[in-house]
Amino acid sequence: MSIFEQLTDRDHVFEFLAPVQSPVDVRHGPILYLEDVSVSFDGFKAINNLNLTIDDGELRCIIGPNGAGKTTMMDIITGKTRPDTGSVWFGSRHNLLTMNEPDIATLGIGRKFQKPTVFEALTVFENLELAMAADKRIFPTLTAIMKAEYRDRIDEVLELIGLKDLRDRPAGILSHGQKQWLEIGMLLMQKPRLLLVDEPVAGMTEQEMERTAELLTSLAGKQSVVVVEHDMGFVRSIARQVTVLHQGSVLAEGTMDQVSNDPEVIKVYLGEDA
Amino acid sequence: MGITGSLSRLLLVCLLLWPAMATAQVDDSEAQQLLTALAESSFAEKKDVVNRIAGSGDERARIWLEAFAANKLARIESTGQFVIVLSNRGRDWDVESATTGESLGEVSRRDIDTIRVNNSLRSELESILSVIDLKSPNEDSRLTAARALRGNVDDGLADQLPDLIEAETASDVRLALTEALAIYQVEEQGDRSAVAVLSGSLNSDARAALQNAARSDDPALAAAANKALESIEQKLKFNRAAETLYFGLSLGSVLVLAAIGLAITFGVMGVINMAHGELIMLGAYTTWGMQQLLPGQPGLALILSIPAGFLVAALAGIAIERTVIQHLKGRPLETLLATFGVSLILQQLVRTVISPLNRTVITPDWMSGSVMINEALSLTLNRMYVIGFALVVFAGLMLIMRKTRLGLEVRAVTQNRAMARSMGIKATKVDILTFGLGSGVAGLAGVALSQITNVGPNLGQNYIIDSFMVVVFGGVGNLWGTLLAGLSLGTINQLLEPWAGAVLAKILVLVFIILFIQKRPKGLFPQKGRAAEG
Amino acid sequence: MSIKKHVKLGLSALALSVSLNSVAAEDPIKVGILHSLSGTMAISESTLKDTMLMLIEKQNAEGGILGRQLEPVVVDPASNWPLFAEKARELLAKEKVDVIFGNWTSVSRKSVLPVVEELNGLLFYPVQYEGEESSENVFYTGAAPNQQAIPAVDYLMNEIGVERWVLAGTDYVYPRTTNKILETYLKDAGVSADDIMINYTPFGHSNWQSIVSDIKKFGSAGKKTAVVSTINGDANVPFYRELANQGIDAADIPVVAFSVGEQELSGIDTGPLVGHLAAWNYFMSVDSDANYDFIDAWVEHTGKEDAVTNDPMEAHYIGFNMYVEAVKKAGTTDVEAVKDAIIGVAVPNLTGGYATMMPNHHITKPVLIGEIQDNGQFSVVWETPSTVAGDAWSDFLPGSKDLISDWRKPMTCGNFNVVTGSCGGKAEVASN
Amino acid sequence: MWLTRPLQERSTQVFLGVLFAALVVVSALHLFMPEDSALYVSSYTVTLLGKYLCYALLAVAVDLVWGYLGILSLGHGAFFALGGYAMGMYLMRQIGDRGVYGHPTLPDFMVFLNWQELPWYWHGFDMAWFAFIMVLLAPGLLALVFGFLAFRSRVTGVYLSIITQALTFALMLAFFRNEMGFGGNNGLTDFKDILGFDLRTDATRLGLFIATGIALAIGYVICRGIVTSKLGRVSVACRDAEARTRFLGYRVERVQLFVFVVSAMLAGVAGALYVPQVGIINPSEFSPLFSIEIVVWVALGGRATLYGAVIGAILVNYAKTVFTGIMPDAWLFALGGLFVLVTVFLPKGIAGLLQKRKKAETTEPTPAQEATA
Repeated sequence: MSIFEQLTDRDHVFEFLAPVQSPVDVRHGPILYLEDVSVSFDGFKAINNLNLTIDDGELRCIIGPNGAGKTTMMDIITGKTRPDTGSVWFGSRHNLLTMNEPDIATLGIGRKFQKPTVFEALTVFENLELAMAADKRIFPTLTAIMKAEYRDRIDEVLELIGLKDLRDRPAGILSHGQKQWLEIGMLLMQKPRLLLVDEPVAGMTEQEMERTAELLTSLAGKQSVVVVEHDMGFVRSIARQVTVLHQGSVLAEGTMDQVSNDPEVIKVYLGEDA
Repeated sequence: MGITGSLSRLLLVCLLLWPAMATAQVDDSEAQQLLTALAESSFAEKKDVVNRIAGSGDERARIWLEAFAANKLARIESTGQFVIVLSNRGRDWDVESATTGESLGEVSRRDIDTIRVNNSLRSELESILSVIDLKSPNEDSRLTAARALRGNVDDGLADQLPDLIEAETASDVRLALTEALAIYQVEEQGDRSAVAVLSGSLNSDARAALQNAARSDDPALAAAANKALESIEQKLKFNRAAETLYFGLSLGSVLVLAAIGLAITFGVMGVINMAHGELIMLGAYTTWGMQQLLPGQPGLALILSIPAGFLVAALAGIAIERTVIQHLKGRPLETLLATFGVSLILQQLVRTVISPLNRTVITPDWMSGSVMINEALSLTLNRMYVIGFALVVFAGLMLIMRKTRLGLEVRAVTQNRAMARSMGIKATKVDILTFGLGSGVAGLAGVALSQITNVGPNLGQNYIIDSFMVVVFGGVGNLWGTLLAGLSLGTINQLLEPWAGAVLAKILVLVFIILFIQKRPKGLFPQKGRAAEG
Repeated sequence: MSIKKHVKLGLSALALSVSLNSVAAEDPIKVGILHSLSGTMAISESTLKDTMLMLIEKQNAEGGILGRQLEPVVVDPASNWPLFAEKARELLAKEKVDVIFGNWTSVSRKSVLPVVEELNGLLFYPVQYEGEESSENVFYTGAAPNQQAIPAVDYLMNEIGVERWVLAGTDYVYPRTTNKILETYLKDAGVSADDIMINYTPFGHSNWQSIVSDIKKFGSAGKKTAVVSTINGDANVPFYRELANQGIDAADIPVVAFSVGEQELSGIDTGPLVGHLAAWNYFMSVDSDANYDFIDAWVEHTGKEDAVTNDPMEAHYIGFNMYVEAVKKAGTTDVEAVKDAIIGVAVPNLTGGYATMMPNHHITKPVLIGEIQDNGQFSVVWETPSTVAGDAWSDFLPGSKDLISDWRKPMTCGNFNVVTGSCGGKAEVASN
Repeated sequence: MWLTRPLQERSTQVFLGVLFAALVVVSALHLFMPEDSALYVSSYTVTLLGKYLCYALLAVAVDLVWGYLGILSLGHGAFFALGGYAMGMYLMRQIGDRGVYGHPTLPDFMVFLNWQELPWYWHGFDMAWFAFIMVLLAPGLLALVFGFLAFRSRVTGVYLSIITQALTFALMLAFFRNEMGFGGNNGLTDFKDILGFDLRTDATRLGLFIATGIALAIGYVICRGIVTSKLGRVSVACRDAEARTRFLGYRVERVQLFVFVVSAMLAGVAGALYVPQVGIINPSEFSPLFSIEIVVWVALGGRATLYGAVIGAILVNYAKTVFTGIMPDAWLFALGGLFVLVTVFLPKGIAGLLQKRKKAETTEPTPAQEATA
């Protein structure tokens, strides 16, 4: 609105008068807010008028058949892909569409890729060190020194993800599951407000899965977590709210039971599985 | 004006009496004496001697004069005998007697004194012969003769021209003669009416005449000349634009030829082949080799070397692929280094095996010279052939990629190697064929380039960077992109050259590309979809 | 040239370098040969190396100099300019050679110059060059601009009646300087500025279309036009091709080239070039017994029936013989002695005359104009009545017209300024 | 502190130890050995070694960007040459009126191409400090602008390599032009003295040799400091998984830019030290061939190990010196063969061989990651 309107609008709060706030403004509930988002690659609509709201501290599972647009959605949130239309807000004051990946990451959105990507040439410890929340500009990074507190924090996480004894081995030698864990660990080091976790348990053993489940549930509350997963069992074990994506838009939303009884969903999935 | 009055008068004699004199023959002593005079007089005096020979009406005169013009008329030091040199290579020359025409076998160079000729004499001889040709029954030779006359007419001849024009049947010959006469009239007599004749002409001599006239102190004449020049300038403008465009296209087509092979190996296979330039070089050397194999038939050799060049380069390419590149799958930067090493080796190989010197590749007659659209715009033939060749090659590649099994498999393999494999496509086989194809096309480029530039060890180096620029600019993996990029870069370069100069033009184009890549990292026509990622 | 040969040479060179730093009086006279045998310049320079080897062989067969045999020391600066300086240092400091014959390009000479002066060596430079240099330690046996460019222009102006000039060259110092000189010379001769067209192209320029068509336009203005070409090496083939294809023949617009010799022609289809000109101080076609003998020796040495000779080879021939004479005259290979002795030495050249070493370390040469023939040879159409003495400092450049060079005592100055009356290069003189 | 960290490392200590030992020994042999003894090191050899050290520093600079950042620059010769020209211009100005024309300010080549006054960009180069700053600034700025454009638009991998090549090629053409006022093809030469020391004395040569050695040491420590810092690990991260690094909140393009510029400046310094020792700088240093040759030194020595680069540079150039002496024709065969063999059979270079004995160092890129680089 124009300056004049601002002056006449008695409810208007000028920037300099506004109270100091945490970077992410969640006073009005949702921490992530997608509205009418659409994107298409050479004509193919990957995301189609997607509307999605994640509340602060929520743990949300997103399921859907292949090509439902799950990964594309994450790309949009993390700034890798720009949607053709729609808006994406982080809290009520950060328009993610105006930011690039690093900004979004530093703002507090962590992402775990579908295919685990860790820095294979670096040791497990170094992987976590790089992920650690810190001043990530050039010179601070150049002059950064490993303080004891950092080391403790990293070791904590190492403990948590059970890679303590591989601490100083190059990440390249880790098994698939271990890489998954390491990547989750890197997410934790980032201390994000919102975690986007893409297929965390692919290639994990039963008990690894359980631990992952515990971990993710324990995170919820402090941080908001969005899990994309195929494994229904896993989803059932952690999910409170479930969103079903189909052909780039929300097909159904609700608790696991509601969703799994939804005729639409059944049709889609039977269409897939049967 | 070249021809002296005395000469032309003599000429008129022989012109008018030519048929009658054709059979005449001076006796050998006189011939000997004429030739001696030719041999011993200074360049200045030689002119008169030439005239005397021409005037003598001896049927051998023409042979002598032509030999003389071609630097083939000589005298044997020891015997003083006059000879015509048949082959003048090496240390012993093959000669025949100038007077009797009998062969005298090989004579050592030390013993031969060629009778010296120089440019002005040569052009003089040309006009003499052309005047003689005006009477020839063959229309083409009449035309060339008439055209040659423009700017070379003198008083004596001028008097005769009207009759000649009258007698002339062929319209274009007549036109040429009329212009020749008009030029004379404008230049020598400042005849204003003649200006009108020239006003339409794009001939450079005509223009020259007008320009001189424009400088003349007769204001009326100057004005008329200026007016004529203006109308000519109008025509010229258009022609020059067309010319520049043509230059641009021909340079572009060279770039396309050089780059198109790369567009396949780099664009489709993702292999950085720094030895691409040397594959081009191989193609060029094949052409040279062919011409060595078929001496005297450069044209045939050239045509044969199209398949030959393709094969040689393709085989070399496949060899490279098998020995080096296949070991470096998925490591483009290493491939770049390795193939660069290969290029060094190939260059040095050519230097040591063949020669560090450039090789002579002869341009066949049907490719040399130019087609005259009009007097001001003529398109060089060799370039025209190259443009055509480039387009043919491009079309051929398009067909292969679009319509053949190979093309299909290639695209499949590039899209998703593993998947293609599982569908029973032999990825290795495809690699070999693709790389062979790309390299072969490079060979074709070499064949074409041999007609334009040096065939030497450095041939490849001069084109490798440009080729990469074209491919990257056009968008990797897109043949259309390469075509468009090549042609446009060529044209841009030629447009810049006149005001920026050759060096700056090249630099500007390079900088332009560098900046363009910043704006659009994937080039003019980027590959779309997931295949392009990473 | 075969690898074998080089292995042999190399090994001998190696053997030498092993016997380091120990030169007694009766050891052979070491002749350093500093020509690129690899890289871009190998084309031109490797033949000069072979020429030197041939000359040395011959001299040794005749018993060497002062009873001492000559021993070639061949190194390869690989067409890399800094490497020239390094190799020159190797020759002088490590191999302790008595004299160096070498270099082709100006830049390589410039890079060697400080080394030769510092270590007080002798260098014979065999290629036509831009002048503007006179070093106490360098002998210029190639042509200076006044021994090639200016006579050629005179010929065109007086014999052919050229009134309009295109000065086309590759963009480096030799053409730049030569064209500067010619420009001034032509203007002094009353040629107006708009009758002179100057054009520069990069090394190895291959797309001559627009330039040639410009020349064509420039030439169609009603005045006799000629092209003075200082185009270098590889760029010539496409240039002449384009000329031929655009139908410019020698009769309309003759091209006189300063860098195109027999060797360059051997890479060109000369058919369409007949009648175009070149200016040199020697042509293979020159009709003199000395020349025929030289050619025979060369053919025999290379074993190639079609081997060609050219101007820089003659320069080496002259330079080498001058050195031989000078050493004989001085009775020693001591550099200082030879430097003094060589001035005034006269030896026969291959064109049937004599070449004399001038006090400015340039030599006297006849200037020949040749027309290209279809057999890749030149036929001489004109030559200077007498030999011309090389001019180190051009009279047509403002910077150098006041400079002269005289290395005889007492002057011993390479750039004496006749106006300030001082030796310009010396530090204590601030000339301005 | 990041610069001192390397000094505690064993590998760096060894490297510096060897380097300084070499410097001392060579100088000692040069100064105190009698000319005729077999151990005497001639000034010729000293300069030669000095040249090798310049190349070594250049190689280290290239290894920094290629080995640790995965950016294969085929244009580092350009930065080297720019540094060289900056130094060359200073040395030209030092000649003063001792040029052949005795002109007080104009270099000879300007006089005889009758330039009237000094082009603006030649001003200031008569002052050492200015010239030496330009040695860093000229390459630095070029790298900054070029890198900014390239990295911002995420031009990496092969594309980057190709346009870096185009960059140096364009610069070569530009410097060949005489209008540029850098002496065209002849370049800058016939230098007299540097900082008042006569370039033609052995003492000065020895000095330059030692200076180069020290520069190499410093350069090595700087690079080592960077790669052992967290930033070093980040660059490796950029090399191996660019996207991931972004999602961790690092501005990849800035990391790349920073390291690239540092590397360019080091190359510049190498060039600056090279020029007074070889006595000439001309556009051929810009030739793409040279730039690619540098890369192969690094490849031979072993990437992402800095000291490998040094080994590679010295080995190849020594080989070159020997070869061009013994069998000139064979040199290009040898060089070409080297390219092929190293890349195909020795991807980790000589350092890789050495490490086979020790335990594998962790910052080595594996072929798989190379594909993504």
